[in-house]
Amino acid sequence: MFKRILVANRGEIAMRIIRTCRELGIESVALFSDADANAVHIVMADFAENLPGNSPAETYLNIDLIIDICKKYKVDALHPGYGFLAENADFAQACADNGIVFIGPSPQAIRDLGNKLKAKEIARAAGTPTVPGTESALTDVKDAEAFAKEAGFPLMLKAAAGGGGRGMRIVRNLEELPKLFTSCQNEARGAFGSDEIFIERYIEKPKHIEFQILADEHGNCIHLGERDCSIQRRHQKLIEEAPSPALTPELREEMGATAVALAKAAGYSNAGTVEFLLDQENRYYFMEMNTRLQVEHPVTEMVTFVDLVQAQLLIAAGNPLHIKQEDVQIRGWAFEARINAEDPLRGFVPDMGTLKRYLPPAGGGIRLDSGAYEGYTIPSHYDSMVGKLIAFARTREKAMAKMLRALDEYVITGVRTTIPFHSYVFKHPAFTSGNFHTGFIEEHFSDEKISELMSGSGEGESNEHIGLAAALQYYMERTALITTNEQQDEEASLRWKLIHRLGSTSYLPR
Amino acid sequence: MFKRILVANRGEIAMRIIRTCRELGIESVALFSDADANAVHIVMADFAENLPGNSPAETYLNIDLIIDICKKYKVDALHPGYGFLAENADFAQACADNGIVFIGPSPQAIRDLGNKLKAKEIARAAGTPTVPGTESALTDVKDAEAFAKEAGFPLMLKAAAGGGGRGMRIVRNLEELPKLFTSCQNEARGAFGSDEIFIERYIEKPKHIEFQILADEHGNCIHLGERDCSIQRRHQKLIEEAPSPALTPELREEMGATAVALAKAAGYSNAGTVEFLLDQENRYYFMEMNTRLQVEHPVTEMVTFVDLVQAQLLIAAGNPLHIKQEDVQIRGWAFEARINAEDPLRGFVPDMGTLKRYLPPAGGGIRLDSGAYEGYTIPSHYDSMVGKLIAFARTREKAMAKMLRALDEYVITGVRTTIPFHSYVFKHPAFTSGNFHTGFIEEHFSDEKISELMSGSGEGESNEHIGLAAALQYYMERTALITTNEQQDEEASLRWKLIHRLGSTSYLPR
Amino acid sequence: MNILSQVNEENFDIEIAIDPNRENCFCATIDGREVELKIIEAKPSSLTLSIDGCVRFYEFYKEKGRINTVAHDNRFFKVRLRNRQQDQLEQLLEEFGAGMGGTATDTRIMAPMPGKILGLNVKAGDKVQLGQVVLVLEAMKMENEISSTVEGKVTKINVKVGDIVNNGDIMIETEQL
Amino acid sequence: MNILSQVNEENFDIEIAIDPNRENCFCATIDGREVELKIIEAKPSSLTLSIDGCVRFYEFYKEKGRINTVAHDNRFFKVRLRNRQQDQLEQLLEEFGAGMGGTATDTRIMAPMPGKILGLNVKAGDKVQLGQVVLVLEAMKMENEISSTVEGKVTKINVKVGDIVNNGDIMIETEQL
Repeated sequence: MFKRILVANRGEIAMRIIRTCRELGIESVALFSDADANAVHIVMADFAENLPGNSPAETYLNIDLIIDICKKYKVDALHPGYGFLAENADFAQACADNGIVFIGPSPQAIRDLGNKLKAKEIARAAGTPTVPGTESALTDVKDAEAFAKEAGFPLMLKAAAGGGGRGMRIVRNLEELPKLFTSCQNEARGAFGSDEIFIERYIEKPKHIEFQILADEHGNCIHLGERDCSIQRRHQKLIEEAPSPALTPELREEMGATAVALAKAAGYSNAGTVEFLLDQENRYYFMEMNTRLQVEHPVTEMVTFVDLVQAQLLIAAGNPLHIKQEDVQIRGWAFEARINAEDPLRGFVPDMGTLKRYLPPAGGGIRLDSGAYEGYTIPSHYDSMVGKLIAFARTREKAMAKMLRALDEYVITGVRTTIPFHSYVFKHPAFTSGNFHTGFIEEHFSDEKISELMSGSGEGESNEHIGLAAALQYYMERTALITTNEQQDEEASLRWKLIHRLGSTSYLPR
Repeated sequence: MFKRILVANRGEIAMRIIRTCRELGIESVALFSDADANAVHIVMADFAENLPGNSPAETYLNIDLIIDICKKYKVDALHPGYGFLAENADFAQACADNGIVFIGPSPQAIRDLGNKLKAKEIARAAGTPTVPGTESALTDVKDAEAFAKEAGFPLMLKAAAGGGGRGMRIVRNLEELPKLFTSCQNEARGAFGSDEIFIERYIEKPKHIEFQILADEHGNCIHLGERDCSIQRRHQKLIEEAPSPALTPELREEMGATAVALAKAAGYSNAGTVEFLLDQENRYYFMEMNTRLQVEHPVTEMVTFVDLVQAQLLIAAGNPLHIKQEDVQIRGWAFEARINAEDPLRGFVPDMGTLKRYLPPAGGGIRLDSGAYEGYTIPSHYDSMVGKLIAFARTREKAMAKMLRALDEYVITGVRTTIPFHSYVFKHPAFTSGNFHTGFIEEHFSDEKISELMSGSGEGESNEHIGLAAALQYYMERTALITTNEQQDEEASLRWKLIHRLGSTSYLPR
Repeated sequence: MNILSQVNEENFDIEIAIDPNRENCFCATIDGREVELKIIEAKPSSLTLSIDGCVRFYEFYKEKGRINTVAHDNRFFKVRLRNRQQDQLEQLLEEFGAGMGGTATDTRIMAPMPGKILGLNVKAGDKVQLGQVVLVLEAMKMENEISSTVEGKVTKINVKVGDIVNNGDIMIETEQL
Repeated sequence: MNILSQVNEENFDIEIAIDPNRENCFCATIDGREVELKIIEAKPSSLTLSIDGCVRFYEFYKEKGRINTVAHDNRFFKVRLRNRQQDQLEQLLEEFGAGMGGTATDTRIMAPMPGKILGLNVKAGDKVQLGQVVLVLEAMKMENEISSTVEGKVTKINVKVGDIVNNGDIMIETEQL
């Protein structure tokens, strides 16, 4: 097994990885940008090295610097987490070239599966159903039109190198095709550096179902069941669950076997995720394969008892899989709610700031993967996630009740978060029924509706208490019952920082 | 099911109970003494009522006041938690007399099992092995001597109404018997208001093994396996685990069946714990039955997936048991470490104070039942427990690694805690082997040893870093690099409190 | 004090005063209905209150010296507050422009409860600091030291020793320096 | 500065100075061995430090103005610190009685780094406040405002404009009022 690994990531996922390292007795080296000097993952790791600057390019995407740090600390291996360099084949290659084990699949597998057309080709070869569409990149709108005439509408234009919901256009008729073709091509060129686009049938109201797979370097591959990630806003997953309420045991077995076959066909090793669309008639289509640990991996961990990071480390160190397909059992139900700091009143822009009051939920069946703490300032340079709240129970109903209880318990002030939104969703009949698709949010939540939730509108009883509380504070400030001094609050949260210019050689409150 | 219940307790156990209530949609009413106005359980409950004063007698033991509050809020039932009134038969009776369901066994069962002699009688009648001893209370030392001559030494004198390790004397020979007899009788009279004492064989180096049972009001009774609570200091449990490393499946089945038979013989309903001593030859003896939820119940919840508070509520509402014996499966291994605020440098007295920095551990398999938060002041009127740290994994070894990781991660400053002590125990070969008995602490840890652990003595490498950190702070204070102002720290933790005398009608920092 | 409290466009008519008989408690009605109101904990800009036995945490945010948002239960409620009994001048100013509101509000020291003035520590022209004891009020059979809620120069004193004041009466007026 | 740092009876000989070339970094040796030392975050009475790449949190407790305990990793380490180069007077006082130690330590302003005095803002007899700029020191090609580390009356000034000082030199002496 490895003696020391470097974790090329930040925040909660760095903490997640470091925790497993500590449990296995592996030393960890963390990285941190200047803005992340207050982050917990750097104190948790055995060592932590500063990446000067704040922009991702200067820091967590800085391949040369990260390789240098690997050498400085003589690490055996590197875990990329998710995002940043996790699906960068060149980085995986650079690790290999420098004798550092990249904890993930081979550069070739990353490259192949990173291209949507190539991935579809592999899937078709493995016998995995794919969405009907053109099999190679289109350069001329005429080819798209030819396909459209044969397949009918609606259709979807996609950038081959796209991901995360970007580089996609829904086409509803022949007239709008030329314009959308050009704009998709332009976006592909601008955003992904490749104007390869293709067209395929647009699956309406699908569920997003993904299978977690584990493959070792000795040809063994298993799946750990599925996750249902249909609750998304603008292609960003907000709530995930395992298992999916839509799958029968038979369908689970079939889709799981398909995912395993695909991974084997791709020469895949380590942890990966095969994403499918499931249509209203329970037909499934391969969408793409993510060649890394997913944000939502904890729901799988909760229901299978498998520590996925531990499995990744064991596989990367050359061990054969420590569990067999028949050992995998789904032992209950788990949900994950992504708690983001966002302000719905200003178009859901990230609401970065300092967490004034912070009381995380706890108790049986609750797991919170988060780097937040009272007084923590969420840096504005990265994503707006405050934490991943995970609830586990024996049944879907109990897990939902547990999630609602934990959401109620979670107190965050100082920034606005999506907690009220989640509380609403977990009570919504369309959600609790399990009968929802990726259009759930658009169907049930206008931006106005969400901002209403966040401001507590329409909650008669609590309005009364709010009114009274505000009146009491006002009364006390106006009479001599309380001495308010706007400075006091500042003082209470005094944070000291060594100022950078030595010109003023004292500590100053910022 | 109940609509609303009152939780007649405080802190983490009140939170524990309220959490399950929320998950079941039951309203909860919390109580709080003046010193507990900063406690989280009161914000978590739907309602909270102040018990004026701070002493237990004025507050959480104040039967009349608590019954009045039950009536005011029209609660259906009352959960007593552990400690305080949880094993007070008169209180259970008072609840019944006022039409409030007491969530626990009948007053008669509490009374019978609360008396050690009566409990032994029930156990013998049920065929449960008991420690050989006198069957009725002794008034004359001659009767003790007669027993001693027959049974041999060592022996144990016990107060029939005693508990928690009080009212006991180990007798090693005939000469010291008269003196110890009198002192035990005196303590029994003083501490428990009854001078009933008896004598039995003293079991040397036993394990403390207890079985969790659940019994409904329809004659059904099951057990949920055992907990090993052998790690104690001065009869206070410090670490518990489930299952016990000492039990074979056969012994578990036998002891579990014995515990169930005893509960049935006692006419028991609701959750209870049958405590056994297990000697070096794996012979077990009934010790006592606790007629309430135990502090250490979470380890059983972790390995069986059964929510014990939920089971208590269902049973108290008259439902038949929702699980059968064959549904109970032990799915892994769990440990609980009780984190106490204690100062080993001053004889382990509680080290109450304000938690200056507080970062709780988290991540998969970790559960922390605690009412602590950054800025929380531990009141000096109650116990010194900061929290119960629980670690769960599939094997004992992995659960220990998880616990060690979580202990490392847990940061508490402002008060001294037993965290370093736990870190040491979880690495100690005698502990990791599973081969330990209730004398583990006395055998391996002198008070000096523990205080050494807490002050970090003997840890060469970290001493160097400490020395450097202190030197840097000193250097910065002595030169003009930092301006220290002893007031600033005070200001940073400014807490405002409405002063009680209206004579000064402004808020003052305390 | 009679306060109009507006929460997300909904209006509540609130009457509030110190409860002389119970520690940390207030006599309050909301739209005429009596409410049990007690302070559990007060910190700068936040309160933990028991309202009809329901203990919850409220955090207050201000803009231009006025409370305009209450954070509660992870939601942010827009609020607007007016003192209906006494603040006619203020309301006039408010209607003429929000910009002046902030300035106008923080210059007067009002009585927190009914009582009799026992002593006056300042006179017109004096500078007062936030928290400085400005007068002594006998109320609820006790002598209460009243601290300044404002910082500035005293422009007018509306009371003299021996006067009886009511809850919310303006006792001292100041101007900002 | 050369500091003798005693942790749980173990002695460490530490040499420490600002690193002029790297932000928030220090040149430090411990028993002659070089150590990478950087401040990640500083708060009143606590530091988050990177020592040889190991980032950890340290909290300092004082008695009579002297650091006597470091809280780290849930342990409480007893420490004792002495400035070996400069503090001979202090050590003498210390040996005569701990009671005087606290008073004696906090009355002198020492140079944080080698440099040249560019300006003096106080003279003997002046009162100085904590944090007040008392002199300007040219070091590392910059003008550095030196703030007072003490509160009291200036009794003696050991430097004049143009003087070269070394790390740890006593520049100004004061007495408590």
